[in-house]
Formats: sequence, C-alpha cells, structure tokens
Amino acid sequence: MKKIYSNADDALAETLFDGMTIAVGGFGLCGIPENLITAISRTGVKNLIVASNNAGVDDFGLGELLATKQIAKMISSYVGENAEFMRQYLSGELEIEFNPQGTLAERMRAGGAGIAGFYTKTGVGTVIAEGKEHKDFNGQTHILETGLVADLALVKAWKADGFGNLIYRKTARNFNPLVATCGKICIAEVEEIVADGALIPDAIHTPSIYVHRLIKGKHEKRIEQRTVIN
Amino acid sequence: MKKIYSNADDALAETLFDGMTIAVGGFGLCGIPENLITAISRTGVKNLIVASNNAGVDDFGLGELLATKQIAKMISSYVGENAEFMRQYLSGELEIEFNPQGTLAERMRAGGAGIAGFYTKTGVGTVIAEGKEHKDFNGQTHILETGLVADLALVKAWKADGFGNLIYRKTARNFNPLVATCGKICIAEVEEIVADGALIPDAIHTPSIYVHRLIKGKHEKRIEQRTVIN
Amino acid sequence: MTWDRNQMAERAAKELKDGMYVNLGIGIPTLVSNYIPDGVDVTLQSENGMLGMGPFPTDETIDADLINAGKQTITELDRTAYFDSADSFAMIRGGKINMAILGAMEVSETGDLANWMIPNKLIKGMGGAMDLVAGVGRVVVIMDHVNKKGEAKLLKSCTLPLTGKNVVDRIITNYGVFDVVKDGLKVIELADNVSRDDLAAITQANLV
Amino acid sequence: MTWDRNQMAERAAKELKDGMYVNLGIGIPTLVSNYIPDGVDVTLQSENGMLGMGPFPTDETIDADLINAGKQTITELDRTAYFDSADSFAMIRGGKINMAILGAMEVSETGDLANWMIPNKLIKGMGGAMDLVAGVGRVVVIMDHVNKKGEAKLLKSCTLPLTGKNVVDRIITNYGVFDVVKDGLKVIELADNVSRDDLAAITQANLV
Repeated sequence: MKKIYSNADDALAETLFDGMTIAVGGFGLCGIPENLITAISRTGVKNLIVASNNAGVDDFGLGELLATKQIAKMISSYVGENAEFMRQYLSGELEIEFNPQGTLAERMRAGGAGIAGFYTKTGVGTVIAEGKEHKDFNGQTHILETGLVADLALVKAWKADGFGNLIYRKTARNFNPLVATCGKICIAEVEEIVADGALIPDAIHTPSIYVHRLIKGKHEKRIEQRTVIN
Repeated sequence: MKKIYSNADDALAETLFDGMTIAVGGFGLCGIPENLITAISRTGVKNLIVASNNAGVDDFGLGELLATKQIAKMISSYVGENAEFMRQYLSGELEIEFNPQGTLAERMRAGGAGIAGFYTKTGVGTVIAEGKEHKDFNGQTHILETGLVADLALVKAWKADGFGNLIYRKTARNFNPLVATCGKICIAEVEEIVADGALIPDAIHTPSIYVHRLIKGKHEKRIEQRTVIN
Repeated sequence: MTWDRNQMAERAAKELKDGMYVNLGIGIPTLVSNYIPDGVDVTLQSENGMLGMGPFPTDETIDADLINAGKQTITELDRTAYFDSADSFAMIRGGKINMAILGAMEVSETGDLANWMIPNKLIKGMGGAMDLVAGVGRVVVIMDHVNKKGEAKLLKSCTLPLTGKNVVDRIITNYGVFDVVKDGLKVIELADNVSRDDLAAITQANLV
Repeated sequence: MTWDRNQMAERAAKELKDGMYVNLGIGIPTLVSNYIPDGVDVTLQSENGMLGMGPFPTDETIDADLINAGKQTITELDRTAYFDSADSFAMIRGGKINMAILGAMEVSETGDLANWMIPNKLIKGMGGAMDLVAGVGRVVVIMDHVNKKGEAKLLKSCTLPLTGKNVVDRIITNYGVFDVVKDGLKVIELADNVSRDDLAAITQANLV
C-alpha cells in the first residue's frame, strides 16, 4: 500500500523494458516530470514509443531522451521547439505520429476510461483521416479514433498525499491527469508530499487509484518563452 | 454578459417548449436542482423528455413533474424510488429508456464534448446492446453509444461566482458537471453566489463557459436514506 | 450449517487484499466492510462519485451532500476524493477498480450474471451494475444458493435478462465458494457439513 | 493603403461581441486582444487548459506554471478557471467557444484552411488547430493577402495539406475582409484606396 519511493531511480525500478510505450505529461516544458525523464535517460532503456504533446527542447524534458536516442517513435501534436528532433526525423532515425492536440488528449482519456474508440469531426478531410473509419452522425462526417493505453505513465503534479491523491497547479495541469489514467502503471513526481487529509477532497484532480508510485522531486521548471510587459 | 437572474421563474423564461429534452443533474435526491424543477412544474410545459439518472421520489425532485404528468419519457439508469413512476410506466403513460449509469454519464459528457459516439463494453450481451452497432477492439466486443445533447440543462452547485464558474460539494457533484456541458442552454442554481475572484481557479469544477443563467436558490436538501451509527 | 448473511460477508471479506480499490454493491455486499481483515487496507469506491468511503455518520455529522450509491448517508476519510459520475465510471470501465462484490438473482455456469430485472415485475433499472461487471478487474458475487421456492439460482444459463455475459469470477453462496472455470463452476470451499451431494440437488450449473 | 499587422488585428477585434468566449491563435491573432472595443467583455481561452487568460506578467509576477498555448508566460484574472487538456478540447470540440481567430498559409474559396504544414519543409505539427477549426462556432482567419513572392494565398483550392475542410467563415487580409459564401469569397470590406481591380490580380479564389 505504501506508494512513496525515495527517488526517481527507485520508482522506475522494474517498470521499464525496450520497445515499451510511455505516456508523459506536460505542455511544452510546463508541468513535465523532469526527474523521471532524467532518470530514464540513465537506464539505457531503448526503442521507446513516447506519447506526449510535445518533445521538449534540445537539452531538457524529452529532449534528453532524444539526445540519447532512446526514443524510436513520438506520438505528439507539436514538436516545433526541438531541433534535434527534426534532425533525427529527417534522417529517418525517428518516427512521428502526429495527433491533433484534442484528439491526443481524448485518446489518453479514452484509453484510461475503457473507451475503445470515439468519433470526432477533428481531422475530417485532412491527412489525419486517411485510413480511418468514417461515419455520419446527424449529417456530419466523423472519424473513428482509438483509446491510447501506455505501459507506463509519468506525470508531474504540485502536491500529493501519501495515498497518491494529486493536485496540479494552474496550466501545469494540462495533459497530466489524462496521462495518469492511461498507463498500466503510473508514477507521479510532485513538489510536495503533504500530510494525509491535508488535500481538500473536492479539489483533488487525480484520485489515488491512478497513482502507483510517488516521489518528491526537485524541479527546475524552466520557462520556454519568457514574456513580460514593461 | 450578466448571468445572474433573480429567481427560477425568470431564469427559465423563454427556454421551455413542449416536447423538448431536458438534462437534469443529481443522484437520487442529492444535488438536484430543486428550485428549477419546481418552477418547471408551474409552467405547464409538457411532453418532456428528461435525461436524469433517477426520477426523484413521489413528492420531491423529478417526482413533481411526474405528478403533473409533464414528462413523456425518462432516460435514466434507476427509477426504483418512485411509485408514481411505476404506475405511469405500467399504465403506458410514460416511456422509459434505461441507460447503464456509466453509459448515461459518458453519453452526457460526449454530447457536451462534441464526441458523436463511443465504444464501450458495458451492456454487451444484454438487452442494452440490441440494435446497436457492435465492433471488436483488441479481441473484445464493444457497442456504439451516442453522445446525448439536451435542449436545456439544469444543475445544482454549491457556489458560483458572477461569471458562472461553479463548484460542487462532496457527492452532490455526481452528474451535474456532465449535465452542464450537454445542454444547449444551461441554468445553474446554487446555494451561494460569491464575489468574483473568490473561487480558487484550480478548484473550479464547471468553468463559466458552460453556464448561461444562474440563480441563488433555497434548498431543502432532503435525505433519502437517513442512515446513522448508534 | 449453511452460512448466514454475515458469514457470507465475512467469507467475501477474505477476498480483499491489501491496497485494493473495491466497489461493494447494495445489500449483503455492503456488510463486507464490517469484516475487512486486520492489516488489510482497502479503499472503497462509491460509484456516485467518491473514493475512500467511510462508515455511516452520527446524528451530528450527517450531511445531505454525502451519500453512497445506495443513497445512504455516509462519511469521508482522510484519503477521500470526490469526482463526477463520468470520472467515476471512467475508473470503473477503465479497469482501475480491482474488485466488485455484488448481489445476484441468477448466475450461469459460464459466468453470466442477472441481477437487475424481472420482466413485468421488477423494473427499477440497472443503475451502475452493467458498467461494474463490464469494467472491474474481478467480479465476486454473493447470493443465496437457492430462491425462496428452493429452486437453483446457479444455472446452466440464466432465465432473466442479463447484467453481463461471462463476467463473474467467483460466487459465494450460503453453501460455499465457487469459481467460474472452463467447464462449469469449480467448488472451492464448502460451508461446514455441506457435502457435494447436498449441492447436486440444489444446483443446476455443472459443478467441477 | 493596405493594413499593417496591427490594423488587421484591430479590424479583427470588431468581430468580438460582448460575452463571447474566444480562442486566439499564435502570431497576429494574439494582437487582437490589444484592440477589444470598450464595453465588450470577452473571455479568452487558452487550449492548454485555461479560461480567462490575462495579459503578460511583470518580472515579479512571472510564473512557470502559467503559460498560454504559445508557451508564453501570462497571468490570470478574477474569472480564471483551469482544467486539463481533455476538458479544454471538450469545450472546443463541443462548440462552446464562440469564435477562433487564427493565422493561415492558404484558404480556399470553399473555406478550406491550410495552416500547419509544408511538406519537406515545415513539419512541426498541427497542435490544436485541427480541433479548433472542427469545433469552434465561428472561424475567422487573419492572413497576408499574398505570400512573400507576391503569389495569391486565397485560392481555388489549397495546395498544402489541410487543417480543415469548409471551416473558415471570414478572412481578414491586409487588403480587406471576405466571407466564405456559396459561390466563393464575398468582399465585405476593403482597406482604404484598395479597389476590386487591385484584388483581381492577387486573388485566385472567385470573388463575389
């Protein structure tokens, strides 16, 4: 029942294997599981399929696993911030499956929620629809998208209690709650582990049932586009 | 932009028509929009199709609209608490479409989220699956369920701000957030309207975009099964 | 010799393992929470939107906003989280709940379950039962071995409308414990002084 | 004579009506928030999970956990609510966002939009653009009328991979405002001293 691990390496023990699918939370560099990603780069696990909205930047976030060439395929909506990604993709070392951002989010939710497939208008008439089943509802064409289930889910939250209940902060929430649901195993890294009962039950974003392992991490929280008014 | 109305009758003005579909939040008598239901009973609107997990009890909740025979059809998962319901159903005055509870909740979410249909294992091999499209995913049979969109959604929340952001309390949340999303118009009744900015942005359950009209109600909050330890 | 309601609940409680997330149905299954073994930490889900269900309240702590799926007033614990009905059934349908313990009217030897409807008689609705049996990792049923007329409720195939097909893993009756296996129901355990011959007369399903 | 970036943004801001929920794309559309007319209250959605987006922060209030869809640091308002990415796109896909104002590479006379990819050249991904054009109530595009080589970007049909088919309602270019109607693009408004003859030379789409 004890879910708290002392560090990212311990938390990852016996969860990794070559060729596995890992879902990773975060939007850009906001709300990414920094500590777990770095720990994976130390393990040497390879041929990973990574489902994550973005691919980090060259030296941070998932960029760390691109640098070590541990990723064989990305399932993402936008990878524009990463030059190394482009290089590997154009040289054929890396495969990419683009999903529209909302479709990716919904596929993760569906995978976690036991919804095998769902119909959406997103992507109808585009390359995204090619090869997918089309079906009309109320006179409008929809395409069938499938639920996404990962072998492992890595998320970053703000606070956790010892049971694994999580809350996120501001836009660092993003994909994390969905990622947490779609993994067969979910590991969460948080900024603070609070006393049991200290989280408000009405305000918990990810209930403990989704979280199998938990660590307190140290977070750089790098800002990608620092924009201020003068 | 002003969403706050002075009472339930005003809030319902020009939203009702005979034969319309109304989605109503609540589980049993917990978290039901008492004031709005009572106000509808005063309007005389009829032939309503009501999507709600339960049908209230004889003299409270949706039971009020059954007593006035304003409901032609219920879409529910469980109606066992209501004797008048049974009487009308057995005499052929009332139609019932049973949906499994999770399917009903997901249909409301899907309707609100622009998901026209989804595949679930729930109900496969039962009467629920009859006439529905079957499809195998990963060797398991699923059935196609459709998104549910209502002409009007009625919800009960705990607190709102003036923008229409809502938070719910404990298990009174239940179907309410889903009902709020699936209505073309959504009216919310709350126990308290707080100052703008007084709700914690990370803890809002229903963002303001879903709520078109808002009233502060007086709530009896009747308990259906009072159970205590001695 | 046969088990009473509380003994069935006590036997069912032995199914619970430390760390499990469990959904208990209405009726006898609710009693299971009284017998959770020492050292076994279990989190109860209530499908109306709660994980970490506590015991019934006192008169002083009763709260109309806090009920279980049977509409009974309950309490929260320090682990409690609330969520909406779609999230609740996402958890159920997504296989996150380790076990459901449910009542039954009939079970077939292939694990079909009927527990929601008697045509022209009981038409209250299935509530969350169809979602639970389709989604939960392991489905344990608690039921009387025979009906009030003494007729078998463990059948070759169910006569009542199904809640789910091939969904039951284990059955606990007042006579014993049975697993749904390839060729029928396997006898796992019998109540004191119950023999397999006793079972033969009151069981239609093939016993292996 | 033609409009500059800020004038295009100012013109686009006139599309906003009181009480609207609006999503602004990256680039010129972001500038629209500088020109929201007095008395018009608009709530901005950021598809990474926020409703009620405020202006950029100061050095003192900057927060790494608070960014917009362009990954820029922003601030919150007293109306702000945060949610996850599935809930964000549920809002978008479900038609709750009244208007999206987006950039474009090409638009066809039937309202097809291409704004995410140039084969073998720009392969960053579509982000949320496909979801937005498929789900939002009204799609307004802001774009230069011609490309850097002076070639038309309002076309009979798009040459680049589509973001969506029949999705654009209104186009605002540096030359004027155009609506997608049955037989082509209807001229709604022209920049000062721009004539329909000027347009003919730089527009491939049928103008009506």
